[in-house]
Amino acid sequence: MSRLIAVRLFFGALTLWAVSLVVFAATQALPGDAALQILGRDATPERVEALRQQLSLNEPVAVQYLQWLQGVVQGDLGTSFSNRQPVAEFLAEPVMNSLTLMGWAALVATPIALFVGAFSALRRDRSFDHTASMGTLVIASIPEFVVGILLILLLGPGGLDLFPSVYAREGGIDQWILPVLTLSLAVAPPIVRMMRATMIEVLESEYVQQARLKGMGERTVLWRHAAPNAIGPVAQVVALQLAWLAGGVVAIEFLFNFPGVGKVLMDAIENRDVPLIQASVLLIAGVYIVVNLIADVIGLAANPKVRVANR
Amino acid sequence: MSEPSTETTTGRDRGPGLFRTAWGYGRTKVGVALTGLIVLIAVLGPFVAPYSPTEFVAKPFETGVDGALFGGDERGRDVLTRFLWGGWTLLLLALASAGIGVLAGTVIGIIAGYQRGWLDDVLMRTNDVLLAFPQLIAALLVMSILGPQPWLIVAVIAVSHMPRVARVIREATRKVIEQDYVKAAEAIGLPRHRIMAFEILPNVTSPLLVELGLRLTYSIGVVAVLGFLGMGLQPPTADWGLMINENRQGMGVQPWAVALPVTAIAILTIGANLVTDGLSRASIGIDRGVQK
Amino acid sequence: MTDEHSTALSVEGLTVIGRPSDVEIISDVSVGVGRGRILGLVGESGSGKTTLGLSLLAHCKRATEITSGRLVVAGHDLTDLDERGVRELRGRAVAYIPQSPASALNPALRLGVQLAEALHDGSLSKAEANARVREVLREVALPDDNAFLRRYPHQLSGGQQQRVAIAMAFVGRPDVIVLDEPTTGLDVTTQKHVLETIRAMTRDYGTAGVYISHDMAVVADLADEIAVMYRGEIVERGDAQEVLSAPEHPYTRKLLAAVPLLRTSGHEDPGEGPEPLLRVSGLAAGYGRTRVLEDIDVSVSPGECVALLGESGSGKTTLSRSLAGLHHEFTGEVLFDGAQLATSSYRRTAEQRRRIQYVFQNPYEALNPRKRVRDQILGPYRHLVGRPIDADGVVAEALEKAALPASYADRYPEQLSGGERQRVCIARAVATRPDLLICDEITSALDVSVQSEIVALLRGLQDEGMALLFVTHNIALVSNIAERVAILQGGRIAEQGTVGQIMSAPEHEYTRALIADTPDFEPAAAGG
Amino acid sequence: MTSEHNDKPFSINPFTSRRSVLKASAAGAAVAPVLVACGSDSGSGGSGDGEPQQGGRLRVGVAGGGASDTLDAHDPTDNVDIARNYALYASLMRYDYDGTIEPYLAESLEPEGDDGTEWTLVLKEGLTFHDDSPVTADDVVFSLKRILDPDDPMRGAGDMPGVDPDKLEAVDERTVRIHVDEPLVTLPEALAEYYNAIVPEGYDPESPVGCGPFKYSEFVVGEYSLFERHEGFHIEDQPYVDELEIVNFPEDDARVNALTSDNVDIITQVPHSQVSVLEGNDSLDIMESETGMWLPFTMRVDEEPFDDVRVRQAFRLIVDRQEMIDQALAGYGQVGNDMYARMDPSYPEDFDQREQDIEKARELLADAGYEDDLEVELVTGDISAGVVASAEVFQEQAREAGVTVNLRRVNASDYWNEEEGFPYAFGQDFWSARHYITQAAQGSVVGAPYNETMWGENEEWLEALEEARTTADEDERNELLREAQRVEYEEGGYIVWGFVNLLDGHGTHVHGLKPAVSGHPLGSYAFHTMWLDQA
Repeated sequence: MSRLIAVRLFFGALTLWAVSLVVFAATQALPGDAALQILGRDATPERVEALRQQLSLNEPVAVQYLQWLQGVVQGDLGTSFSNRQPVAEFLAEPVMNSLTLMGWAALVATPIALFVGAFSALRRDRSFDHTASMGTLVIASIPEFVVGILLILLLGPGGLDLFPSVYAREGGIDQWILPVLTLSLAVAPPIVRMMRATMIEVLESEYVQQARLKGMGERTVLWRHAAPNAIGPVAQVVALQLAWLAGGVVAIEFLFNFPGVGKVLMDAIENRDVPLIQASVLLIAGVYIVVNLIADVIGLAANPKVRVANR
Repeated sequence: MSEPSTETTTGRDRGPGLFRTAWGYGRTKVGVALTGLIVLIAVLGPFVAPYSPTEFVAKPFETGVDGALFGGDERGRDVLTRFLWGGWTLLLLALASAGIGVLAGTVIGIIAGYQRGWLDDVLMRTNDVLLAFPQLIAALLVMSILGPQPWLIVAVIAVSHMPRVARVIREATRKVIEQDYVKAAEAIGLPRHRIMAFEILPNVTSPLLVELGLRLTYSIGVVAVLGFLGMGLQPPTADWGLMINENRQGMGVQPWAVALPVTAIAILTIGANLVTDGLSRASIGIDRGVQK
Repeated sequence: MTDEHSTALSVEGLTVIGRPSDVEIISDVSVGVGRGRILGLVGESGSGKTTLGLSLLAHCKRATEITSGRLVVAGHDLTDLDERGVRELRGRAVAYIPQSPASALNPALRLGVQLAEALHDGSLSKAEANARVREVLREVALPDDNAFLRRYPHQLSGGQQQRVAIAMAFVGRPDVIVLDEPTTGLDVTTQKHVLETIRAMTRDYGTAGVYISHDMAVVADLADEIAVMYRGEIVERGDAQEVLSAPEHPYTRKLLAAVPLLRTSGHEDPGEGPEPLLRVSGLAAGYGRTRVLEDIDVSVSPGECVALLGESGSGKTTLSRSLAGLHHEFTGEVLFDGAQLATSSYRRTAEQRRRIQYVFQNPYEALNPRKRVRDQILGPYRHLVGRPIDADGVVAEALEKAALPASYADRYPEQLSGGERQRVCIARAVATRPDLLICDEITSALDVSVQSEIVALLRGLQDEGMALLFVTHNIALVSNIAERVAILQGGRIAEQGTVGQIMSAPEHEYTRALIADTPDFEPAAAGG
Repeated sequence: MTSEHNDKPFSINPFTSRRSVLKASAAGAAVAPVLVACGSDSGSGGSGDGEPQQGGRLRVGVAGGGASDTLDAHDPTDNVDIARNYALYASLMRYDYDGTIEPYLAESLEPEGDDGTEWTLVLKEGLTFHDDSPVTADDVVFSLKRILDPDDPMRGAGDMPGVDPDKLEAVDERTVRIHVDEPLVTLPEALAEYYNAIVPEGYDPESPVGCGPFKYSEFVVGEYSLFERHEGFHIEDQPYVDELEIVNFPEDDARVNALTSDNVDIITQVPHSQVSVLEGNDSLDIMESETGMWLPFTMRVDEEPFDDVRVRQAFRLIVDRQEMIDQALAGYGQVGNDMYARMDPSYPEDFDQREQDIEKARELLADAGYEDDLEVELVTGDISAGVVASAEVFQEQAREAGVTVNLRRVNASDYWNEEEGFPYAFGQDFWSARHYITQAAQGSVVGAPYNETMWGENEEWLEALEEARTTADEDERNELLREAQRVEYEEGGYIVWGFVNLLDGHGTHVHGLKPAVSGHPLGSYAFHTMWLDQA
């Protein structure tokens, strides 16, 4: 078990490294001279050359990569081109904002989704189940930014005018509602469906039937026999959805003008701010990989059968 | 010698196929209707549009203009016209990227699933690395480097679908090759590529179709979101995703320019997903039927 | 206990229907069992026997419903009780032993918990309950220490899991116990022990048993009374000896006739055959570092049927697949018609591949569901023999050999029954006119009545000069079809010789145990 | 983000009197009432005017801002930097609302002799920095030296070619003598730039001390800054408000929201799409400022097909200027006549207004050998609001003339990158209002930093310009400039289709706002003149 986890961790680290390579290579391929970009129309040959030195742009690419990687490992993500601030420092707040946003979305979505899923399973093929199944199917279909816009059209200033549609620094707590709602709606459907499917699978399993045949009460059947077997797969899906959030948050932050990593990434792309692009992509991919890894480990830990079946 | 079987030898009808079974679900019909509606708009739209998509008929974000039912967009072009023009690009890009991605993923999935060994390992590890990238982030990264171009959008989305499809098809292939008819073909020495093409492929069509549906739905989403983020098709193309991006500023004044494409995308994806769901329900039923 | 023959279970006119189709799954069934006695409920797949078994606990699977009938267990009519009342009785008045303990034991709960909760008797203290659990564990010959109680199901062997399931059923001292094919998947020796345990427990506890099985031989061994189910109805019911010796219903007769009987005498000595077609010597095989087969010497002469007998895990499938070129990790001499066979089918000549054909165990998996029967047969033919001049003729001939009408050529596998599928598999194999047919447990996935037809078909093929390598775990079958037999145990050949020798005078201890443990019955009127 | 480096406000020739400017603008046929209003002294802000009231905190939402925010007096780049700069610092000269240059910290700035190589500057009396220390000639010398430091030249250095930092001389407490190696008639323009502000000796941007209307209190990069009233500001009673808060708003929606929800009192640059939102609100007003800011198309006169003058002329005739304004600027702009430097006294108001003439354009193109088959690439980018839009409108208009325009969109930060191909055969740009000579120096003459049309090689034009440069007499110089402009009007590489109007939004409780032509919002961020209704 612990060996298996170690193997996963190793592969996770390997993947992260591969991602770092891809990100670096990709940003190297960006057209234009970084120094020229930073200086923009203020560029004079002397200033450009000085900056090139400063950014070690004259070094071979491999050296640049190693320097960059070394920095990344030590938490030094370089200096932003556009604001000449250390990237790590600059990213701290957006990262916290994004994590808070994701955290709220997870906190709102998960319990409701678990409840709806479990209740659907218990009410299988009844009207609640049908409604929930159709509802999740429909919501899951729509791209999340479309969900966001629909919410804005409906609840935002143009519609019922209940909540603000853009984030502003001095805005109140109500400006969190639409982004959190959008992300929650994006995250919840797969959890609902997985919860329902797993609960049904477990409730239909022979061991639950056997528990019933032993004369166990419904409550015991549900909590002692069914629930522990449903936790594993559901926890995995929850973790996978959280991982998805890492990437999915970009469009939502862009839509709501929310000052998180996704917004930083979009701005950085707009400004061709290479260190910032590198750092935010690496960060998002990193969160994605790590949470996926956690999902993996949960899957391993929760299910003794998986433990045996996985080589 | 041996007398005819006493089992029910009356020639049972062959069970209905995947499509017929899927069609049996109400949701499939609704899905086909919704998808059909949007496809119709997207395909026929350009022919019935009242204006040219780049013609100016109103002031920017002007509503209540004679001859422009839904008013003007951020430049004063006819919103209805641009809406009617803006669908086929989205559909085409989504279809192409889903098609190519599923095709490539299927080939990889079948090869990896069937060949096993180092090839499987290499393919699947590469897959893992590709999967480690959130789809949208990968697309954004590439678009920002090479600049948004239609073929690139297709390529990036296709590539991001590939590992996901490959994973599913590999699992399906694994299940198929445990079946003895594949071994039967091996025993008589049927070449591997023919086994993959004629024994395995026909038997993974159900997950394949479901995957195609899923990937198509997802492609629509990604193409649209790229347009929305300004990393998809470029102005002055009339494109639903781009329309949302362009006209989002005027949402309070002129909601149509956003509401129309947003609704169309929503209906399209809901429809496609309903069909996919019907297919997947049908395929689960059919697979169960085959096994007893 | 109470009067030995008082009725513990009495069912009258029980009908269960499926929703929403309203089809009757079992109709108007009436049975009764006395204390300390066992009723054998026999039927083939789809006969409704499992539905009946579950309904005895007033349990219905999803989308099924008891619509009429009385169901009296130890004096309580379950159909009159509410859910809570039924629950009270379950485990204590009536208990259930499932077919597959591996899936019926909760993987997430320790054995101790699962056993103790089955008691659910509020009047017992924790210590008393614990003592009772230990007691019943001892009775089914399992350890009763704490370490064992703390185990999870997946840490037990199949036999142990089944014993736990039995212990769980008996822990509440039920009046009636329902056993649903509890020995499926166990080897004969383990099966024998489990059956003995069940027999002893019902007797000791004075429990009425309902034993559900498709295996007439097992039921004959165990049951006091037999009820035969066919398409949801009980077609015949009576004292075990009477039913076995004088079956009244034609279905019962057919069922009995189909059961292969263990013949321990009356075999002809085939004598020295001609030069062997296939000669295997010193074969060893494995997966990676695991050795599965060692030192295998077998030979098959033309027109001869050689049986390879072994239980699951003995390596018999690995051996047959090695011979077919499907398992590559083997060493040793494998001569076919004098020429060494390559390990992989791909490195064998087309002619070799044509002459050795393989029939798989599970006909539900051996046919490509997307191809018509015609293409299933023509595929190998085209590949190994060449493009046929008269394709229809080839198909018709192959189907005829498998005793199927030519009209089947246009069907898809899903339009065929299990037996028909297996015939198509055989047709596919014989279409290329092979010299050696390797049959890997080809009857085990089929109902007994179909089994016997397939065996008859194979005999016919053998008569036409085809050699057979018949791989099976069923010793009774072997005694009926093979001329020579090799007994595999743990990857080695324990014993081999002519069927006559082995069946009448087994030398190896394992063979002797095998013959002794196989349930058998004397069918006075069987075969008629 | 748009780059702001060439966003220098409208500048004016030192030898021009204020009157001639007024005359010029009044004569302008295209000048709308707002501009006239700005010429008068009536404030445009708020509902009523009346006596300015003291006190309160003015909260201003400014478009732009971000992680690169700075308080350095000499290195502001972004809009919000500029706003803060106007609050914190003051320059020697200042552009008035109508674009004339007035002394600000200076009492006078006079050239010695005719050629403008020697200048004498006298400071006003009693000026103080935020720390109450007096503003002296030494501080001026320090400031100019900091700007001109050859090792680390600041932005303003480019405006003062030939000013030798070593020859700056503090004659007495209030007098500085400036020596220029070659004639520099544009020195007052340069010294009026906000980024050439006066700072105390030993200035450190970490503790930003200046002599502007407000003094530093708080500053959070990328978010906001807070200032307090500078009691010693040199204009009496000003500033009126006690505190000034400047908040970053890079996003249009957020900025408008902040205003409508009363989180701020004023916002700059109301997006056209939101005008109706503010108009529908009784407690909000919009101030529209006509400016001299222009968003030209640039055609390189040395590259095909634009090396043929007929093609350039045809392209100028393709443009429907009013449609351009209506569609690209939502009507918030004024029609242009292919001439820039609109506020320059030499601006040729009398040139015929060029109108769309597709037939003529087709003829010219046919003459040049392009009959219905001309295909050009127009390089565009989101460098300023309306730029991409105008490219799209042009694309549409060109279609009528049988010209296929393919748009290539370049990232804003890369737009002036040579690796992207700048200067483009056919591109775009945006410029603030400048006077003709200064503008030509920036964008037209050979060796100009943004020589995007390569027009400067034209000898006839160059000759007139060169002569004007060294001509001290105003009328004579203007005559020469009109000669140059005539050539450029006929043959030049710019298509100047219009000038941009700026829209600022404010609550009706804010007064003292006046539009300015500079192109900077809020009357060039004239915070010191603004006041709030005190309850």
